[in-house]
Amino acid sequence: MDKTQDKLTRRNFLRTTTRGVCAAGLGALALTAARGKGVSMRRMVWQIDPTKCTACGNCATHCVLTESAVKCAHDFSKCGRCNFCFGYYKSGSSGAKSHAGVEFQLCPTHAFVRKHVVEDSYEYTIDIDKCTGCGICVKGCKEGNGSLFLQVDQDRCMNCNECTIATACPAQAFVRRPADDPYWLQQRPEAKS
Amino acid sequence: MAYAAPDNKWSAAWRQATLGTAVVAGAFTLFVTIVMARSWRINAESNPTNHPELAALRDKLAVDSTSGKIVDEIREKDLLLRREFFRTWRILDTGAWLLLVGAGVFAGSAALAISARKKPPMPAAPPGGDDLRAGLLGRMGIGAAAIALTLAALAIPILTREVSTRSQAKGLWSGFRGPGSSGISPYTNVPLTFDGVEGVNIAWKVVVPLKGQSSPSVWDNRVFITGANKKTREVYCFDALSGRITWRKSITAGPGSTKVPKGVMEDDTTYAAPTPVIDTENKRIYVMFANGDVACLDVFGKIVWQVHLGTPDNFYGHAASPVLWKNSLFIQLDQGSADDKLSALIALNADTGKELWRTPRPVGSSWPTPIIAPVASGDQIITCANPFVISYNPADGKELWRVDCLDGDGGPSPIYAAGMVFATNVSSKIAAIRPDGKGDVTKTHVQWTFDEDLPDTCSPLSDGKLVWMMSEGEFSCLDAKTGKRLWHKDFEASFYSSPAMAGDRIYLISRKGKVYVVGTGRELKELSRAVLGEGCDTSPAFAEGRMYIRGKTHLYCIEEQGQ
Amino acid sequence: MRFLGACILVLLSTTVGASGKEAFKYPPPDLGPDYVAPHTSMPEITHEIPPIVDVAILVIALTLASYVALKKRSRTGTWLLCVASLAYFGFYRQGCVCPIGAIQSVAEAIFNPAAAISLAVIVFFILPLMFTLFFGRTFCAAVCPLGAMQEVVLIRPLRLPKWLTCALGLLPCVYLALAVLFAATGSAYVICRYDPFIALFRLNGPAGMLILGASFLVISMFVGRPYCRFLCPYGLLLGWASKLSWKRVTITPDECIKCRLCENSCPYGAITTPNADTLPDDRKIGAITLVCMLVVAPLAIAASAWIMVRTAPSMAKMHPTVRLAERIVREDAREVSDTTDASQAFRESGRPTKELAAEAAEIRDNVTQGSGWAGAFIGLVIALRLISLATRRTREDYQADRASCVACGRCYEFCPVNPRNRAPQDGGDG
Amino acid sequence: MTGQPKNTTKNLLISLTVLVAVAVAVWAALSIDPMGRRGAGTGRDFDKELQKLKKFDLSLLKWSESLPAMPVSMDSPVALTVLDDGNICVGGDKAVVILSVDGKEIGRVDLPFAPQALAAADKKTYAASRNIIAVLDSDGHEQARWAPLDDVAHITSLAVSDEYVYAADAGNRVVMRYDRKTGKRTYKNGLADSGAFLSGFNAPSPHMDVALSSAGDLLTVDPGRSRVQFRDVYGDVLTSWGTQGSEITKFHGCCNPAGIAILADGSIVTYEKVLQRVKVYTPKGKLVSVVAGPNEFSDHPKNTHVVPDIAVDRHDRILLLDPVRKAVRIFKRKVAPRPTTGASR
Repeated sequence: MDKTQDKLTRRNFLRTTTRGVCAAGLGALALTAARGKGVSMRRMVWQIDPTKCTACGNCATHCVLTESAVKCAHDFSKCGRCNFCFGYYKSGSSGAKSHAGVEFQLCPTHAFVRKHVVEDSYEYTIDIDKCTGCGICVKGCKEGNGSLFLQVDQDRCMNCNECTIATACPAQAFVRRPADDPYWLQQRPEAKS
Repeated sequence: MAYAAPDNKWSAAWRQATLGTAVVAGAFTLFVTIVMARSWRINAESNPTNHPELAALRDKLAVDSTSGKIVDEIREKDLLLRREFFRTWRILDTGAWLLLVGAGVFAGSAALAISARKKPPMPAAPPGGDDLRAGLLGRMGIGAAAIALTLAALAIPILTREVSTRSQAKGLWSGFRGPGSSGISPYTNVPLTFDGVEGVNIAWKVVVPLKGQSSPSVWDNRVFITGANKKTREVYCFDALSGRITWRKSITAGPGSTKVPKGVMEDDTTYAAPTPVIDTENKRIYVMFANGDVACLDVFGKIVWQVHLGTPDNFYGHAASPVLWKNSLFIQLDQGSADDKLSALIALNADTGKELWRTPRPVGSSWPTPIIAPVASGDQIITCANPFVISYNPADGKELWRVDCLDGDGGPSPIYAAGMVFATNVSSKIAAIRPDGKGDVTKTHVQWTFDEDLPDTCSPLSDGKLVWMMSEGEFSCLDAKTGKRLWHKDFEASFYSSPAMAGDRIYLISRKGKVYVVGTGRELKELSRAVLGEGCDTSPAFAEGRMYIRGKTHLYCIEEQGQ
Repeated sequence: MRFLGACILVLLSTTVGASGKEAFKYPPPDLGPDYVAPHTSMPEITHEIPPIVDVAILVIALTLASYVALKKRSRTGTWLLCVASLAYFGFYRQGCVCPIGAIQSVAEAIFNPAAAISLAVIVFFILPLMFTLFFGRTFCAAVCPLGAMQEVVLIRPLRLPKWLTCALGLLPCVYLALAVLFAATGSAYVICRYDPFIALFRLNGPAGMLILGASFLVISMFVGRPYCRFLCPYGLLLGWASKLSWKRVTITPDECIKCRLCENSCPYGAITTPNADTLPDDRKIGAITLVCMLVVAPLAIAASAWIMVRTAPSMAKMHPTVRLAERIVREDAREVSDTTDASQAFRESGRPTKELAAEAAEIRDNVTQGSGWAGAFIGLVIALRLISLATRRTREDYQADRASCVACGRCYEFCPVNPRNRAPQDGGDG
Repeated sequence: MTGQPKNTTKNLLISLTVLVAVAVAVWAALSIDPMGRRGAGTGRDFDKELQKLKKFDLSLLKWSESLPAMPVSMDSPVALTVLDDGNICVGGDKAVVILSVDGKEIGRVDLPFAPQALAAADKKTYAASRNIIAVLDSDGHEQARWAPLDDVAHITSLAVSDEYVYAADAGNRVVMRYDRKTGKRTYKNGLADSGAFLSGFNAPSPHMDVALSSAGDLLTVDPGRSRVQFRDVYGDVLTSWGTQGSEITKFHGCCNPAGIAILADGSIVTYEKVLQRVKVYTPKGKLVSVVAGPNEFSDHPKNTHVVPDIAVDRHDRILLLDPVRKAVRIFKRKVAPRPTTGASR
C-alpha cells in the first residue's frame, strides 16, 4: 500500500480540500445546468416541426441510419381524398389517370398507396416499411391540402445527442420534444366519429 | 506467474483452438464486410429517388406521352430498382448483426490466443534517460504541437473562406452591361442565329411605348426598361414570358422635372438613355432620365422615392446609368464644361434617395457609365470623362487616383478585367491602368496604351486575356497584357451597341440591326450573322437561354424555339 | 393513459393552432357510413428504458469498476466489466448519451437556459467525475463504452515517444475548448459529430462515420486507447479530477520491491519509474527552466487567446444561422448564382433579412467572446503542462501516474507482490 | 540480441499501419457532411416540373393589365364583389373596404366577423363567414343576420338573384338557397326537408363557387371533379363541362377551378389555384382566351392556399383580388389580339 496516501501530509490536506471544493463546484455546475426552462426529468426526443419543414429531402439522406428514422405521415383529418392528388401524381401527368402506373407517380418507392373509396374519393395511405422519408409527396401535397408531413418515427429514431438531420435541416425544423408527447400534429387527431 | 508456459500441452491445445476460432471468425467477418460493402454500393446506386436513368426515361415520356414502350421501360426499371434497393436494405440490416457477432468472436478469441502466448515481460536494460531529458523532449513536443495548432488556427480562416463565384456567377443582368458592367453574360445557352423579321428564334417582340436608348435589365421573369419623350418619362416592366407590359409608371420627380433639358438629341441619345438598375435584395429598381429625374420603384411599380437632381446641362443629353453599390446609388452627373464646375459624382441613399455625399469633378459633360471595380484592396468606382479617368472610394467619395489619358467627347464606359482598368475614348487612346495607385498615376500606373480605331460609343470588352473594342465598324482585338493588336476587321457598318460576350461568342449589333457573332479566340472567327430587323443603339441583356434586345421601337426576346 | 395523451395532444394542438392564423379544420368528405378513416401513424417507442434505470446501471457499473480495480485488484474482473459495459452502454444503449457527449449538453444548458436538457444527462455528466474524485479513473477503466471498445481490441501496443505523447496530449484540451465553445453558442455538438465508435455501436451509419470507426479500431489495436489519450475531452476533466482522488491505483498492494517487472506492462505509458538516482545534483538548470516557463505562461495564454479570437469569424460559421445569414448576404450581393435549400427555406418563410442578420451578429459576438476564453484556456493548459514538465519530483518507486492511469489493471498482473499472482505456476491461464 | 532487428521491422510496419489508419480517419472525418451542404435535392425535380407547366400558347393571352392595381389596406383580403354603383367592395380582416372605381378607399366598416364571401344587389351587400350570413347596407353596415348554419359549414361563395341568395357551403359540400326577403332557407321543389338546395358536390378542399348568369342560370363548380355546371332555377344540371389536366384548356390538378365569374357576353372566367391561371371559357366550355398566366402571380407559398376572388365589373373588366400583393388587379381586353401590336402608341 502506498503509505503516503494515508498520512496527513500537507499535500494530502491540500488535495482533500481541493477535492471538496471541486465536488462542490461540480454540484454548482449541475445546478446551473439544471436551472433552465428546458430541463426535465423526461427524456427529450427529436421531432420535425411540420410548419417549418420544406420537404427538402435531406431527411432521407442525412440520418445516421441507412433507412432513415424520418417517415412520411398522413393527417387523415386534413386529406381531401382528391382524385388528382398532388402528393400521388407527378404534377405534369395530365388528368386523372386512375389506371396510371409508376410512370406518373411521385413516390419513388411505392410507399404512397391509393385506394378507391367512393365515386371520386380516394384514400391515400403510407406503407411505412417502404417509405424512405424523401418527402417528395409532402412537397406535392403542399400544393394541395397539406395533409402529408414528415415525422420522426420514434421507434426508429436513435435519439442522438446531436441529430445529423437536424444539423442538415435547411429550415431548422428539427426540435426536441418531451418523450411522452413525441408527435406533432398540426391538427387535432380525429376525436369525433 | 499467471501465465502458462507455452510448452504446456493443454495450453497449446487451447491456444490452437482460440487461434483457429479467431481465424474462422476473422474470415467470416471479412466476408460479411465485403458483402455489406457491396450491398451498400448497390443500395446507393439503385436508390429510385434520384436515379438518373429513371429520370431520363421520365423526361422522354414527358416529350412523348403516348409511347407505351417508354411506359413499359419505366415500369420495368422502376421495379428492378426498387427490388434491389429494398433487398440491399435488408441485407445491410441483418449483415450488421452478423458482423457484430463475427467481430466479437474474433476479438474475443484473438485476445485469448494472445494472452495464452504472452510471455512474462523481461525488462532488458536498466531504465535509461533522465527526467531532465524527458522534460525537454516533452516541452519540445508541446512546443511543436503549439506551433502546429497555431498554424492550423491561422489556416482555418483561409480554408473556410467562401470563394466568390462572381466571375462565373449566374449573376443577374441587373443593370447596364450586366454583372460587373462587363458585358459578359454568365448564360451561354443563347441562340447563335435569329431573325427578327421572319420570327426565327424570337420568343416575342413588343412595342416599347416610348423611345429610349436605355438597355433592358432582367430579373427572373421581369424585364425593366425606360422610355421618354419631352414631356413624359416612363418605366416599363415586361413579363418575360409573354412579353406584355405588366406595369408602366410615369415619373415626375419634382417641380423641375417638367423643364425640358436643352440640346437632347431625341433620335440619338434620347430622353431615356440611362439603363435601370435592379436591387434584388430589396426588390427595387432605380431609374434615371435625361431631365435629372431619379426614381426608385418596387417591383410592382410603386414609387418608393424620387428626386430631381436639377436639369442636367448636357449637350447630347445625360446618358450615364446609375450604379448600385451596397446601400448607395451612384450617379455620375457630369455637365457643362470643365470650367462651369457643375460636374459631380453623387451618392444617394438607396433606401431614401437622400444624398449621402457629392464629390465635385474637374470635368465637363460626359456620357460613360461608371463601374464598380472589385479591386483587391477594396471596391472602387471608376469614372471616365474628358480628360480624366478617376477612381473614388465608394464609401465616402474620396478620390483614390486619376489618370489623364482621355480626350474629346466619348461614350465608352470603362471596364475592369484581370485586375486592370481599361478606359478609352475616340480621340485619344485606350489605356490599361493598374488600379492600385494613389493620386495622379498617369506616369506610373498606365501599363500600356494603344491608339488606333478607338470606339466612339461602344464600351470595350475583355475576358482578362484579350480586349475587344468596336470603333465605327472596325472591330479590333488586343492582347490584354501588352496592348498589341492581334487582329481587326471592318464590318462596314455603324455601331452604338456595346459588344457583349456569351460563352465563346461575341455579339455585335449594328445601328441598322445587323447582328454579327464572332468567336473569342486569338484569331478572328466569324460564327454567324443574324438580323434584328430594326435599328438598334442599345446593348443586349441576357438571361437563362435568352437574350433581350431593345430596337428602335420594339423589345425583342430571343430564345431558341423548339420545333 | 391514452385519454390523458389525447387531452395533451388536443391542448397542444389548440395552442399551436391559436398561434397561427385561425386554424380551420376542413371536414373530410362524407365517405359513407361504413368508412373508417385510418389513423395517422405515430409509432410508440418500444424498448424504452427509463432514464432512472440508465442512471442506476451507471451507478452500479461505476461502483463495481471502482471495487474491482481498487479493492479486488483484478485485471480479469475489470476486463469482464469492460465487456459488459461495452455490450450494454455501447451496443445495447448505442452509446448515447455518454458522459463525453454530455459535456456539450451541459455546456449549452449553462449558457442557454432555454436549451432542452434532461436531468439524466446532467447526472451522466456529473457522476463519473464525482467517482473519479474519490476513486480515480475507474469510469475509463470499465464503464465508458468508448474506452472499453479500445481496451478490448488492443493487441500489440506501440511505445510512443515522450515528445509525441506530450504533443498529442494537447489535443484533448483543444477539443474540449472547441466543443464547449460550439455547444455553448448553440452551433454544433462536435464531440457527437466525430464520435469514432458511435456508428459501430449502432451497426449503421453514414460511410464516413463507419470508416472513421474502423480506422480508429485499427489504430486502437496498436496504440493504447488513442481516443482516450489524445482526443477525449472528458478524459481531460477526469484526469484532473483523478489528480485529487481520494483512493488511487497502486501497482503493488504492498511495498514496491522494484523488480521492474511492471515497467513495460502499461500500454498507456502511465507508469512512472523511480528517478532518485537519475536526477543530477545540480538543480540550477531545472530552476532556470522553471523560471523561463513561468515567464512563458502568461505569454502563451495571451497568444492563444489572440489567435482564437482571430479565428472566431470562421468558428462562427459552425452555427447554421450564421451560415445562412452569410449565404443570404452573398446571394443578395450576387456573389453566388444559385440558392441553397436553406436560403430558399428562409426566403419562403418571409422573415426579414435584417432580423436574421441581427441574430447572426449576436451569435458572432458570442463566439468571439467565447473564442477568447477558449483560447485563454488552451494557453493555460499549455502553460501548466510546460511548468509541470519543468518541475521535478523525486519518485522512489514504480507508481501509476494519477492523471493518465485509466485503472485497467494490467500492471497488477505483473506485480509479484500481488497476492493473486502468488498462485502456483501451473494454475492455468491468467 | 537477435530478435532486435526483427522487432524493429515489425514496429516499423505497425507504425506505418497506424499512420495509414490515422490518415484514413482524418479523411473520413472530413468527408462527413454534417451541414447538409450537399443536400439531397430530391425536391428540385418537382419544382422544375412545375416551372415547365407554366408555359402555354401566348397567342391566347388576350387581356392586359395596363391599369395599376388598386391597393387594399388589409392584412388578408379574401372576398371581392362589385356593388351596383360600380364601386368595389373588398372583405377580409373583420372588415369590408369600399373602393371607388379608380381605386380610392371611400369607406371602411369593421365587422364582428371576417367576411369570406361577398355578393351585392339592389343596394344590399351579403357577407358570409364560415357559418354566418349577414346583410349589409350599401355602406357596409350590418342590417340583419340570418340564422347561422352548423359548425361544419364553410361558406366560400355567394350569389344573388332577384329572389334568392345562393351560398356555396364547402364544409357540407352543398349549395344553400335563401329567400332574400325572409332570410329563410328554401329547398329544392319548395320542400322544407332536411337537405340543402343542392348537394352531391365533391370538394376536397374549401373551394366552391356559385355565380348567376345574366340569363338567370345558376352556375356551380364541382371542384373535386373539375366541372363547371349550369343549372336551371330548380337546380337541375343543364350542361356541365371541364376536365382535369395541366394543359391550358383544362383545369389543373384537384379542386379547380377554385373560382368563377361571368362576363357580360355570358362567357365564364375561371381561376385556378396552384398552377395559377385565369382563363375565359364560352358557356359551352371552349377556351376563349387567357387573362393571366401562372407567371403573373407571385411564387409566394401563400398563393397556393389563399385563393384570390375574381369579379367582373360594369365595364366588363376582370377584377382579381390578389391576397399576396394585397391589391385588386384589373384586366382589360386587348383591342388587337397579338401582343406584338397591342401596346402600340
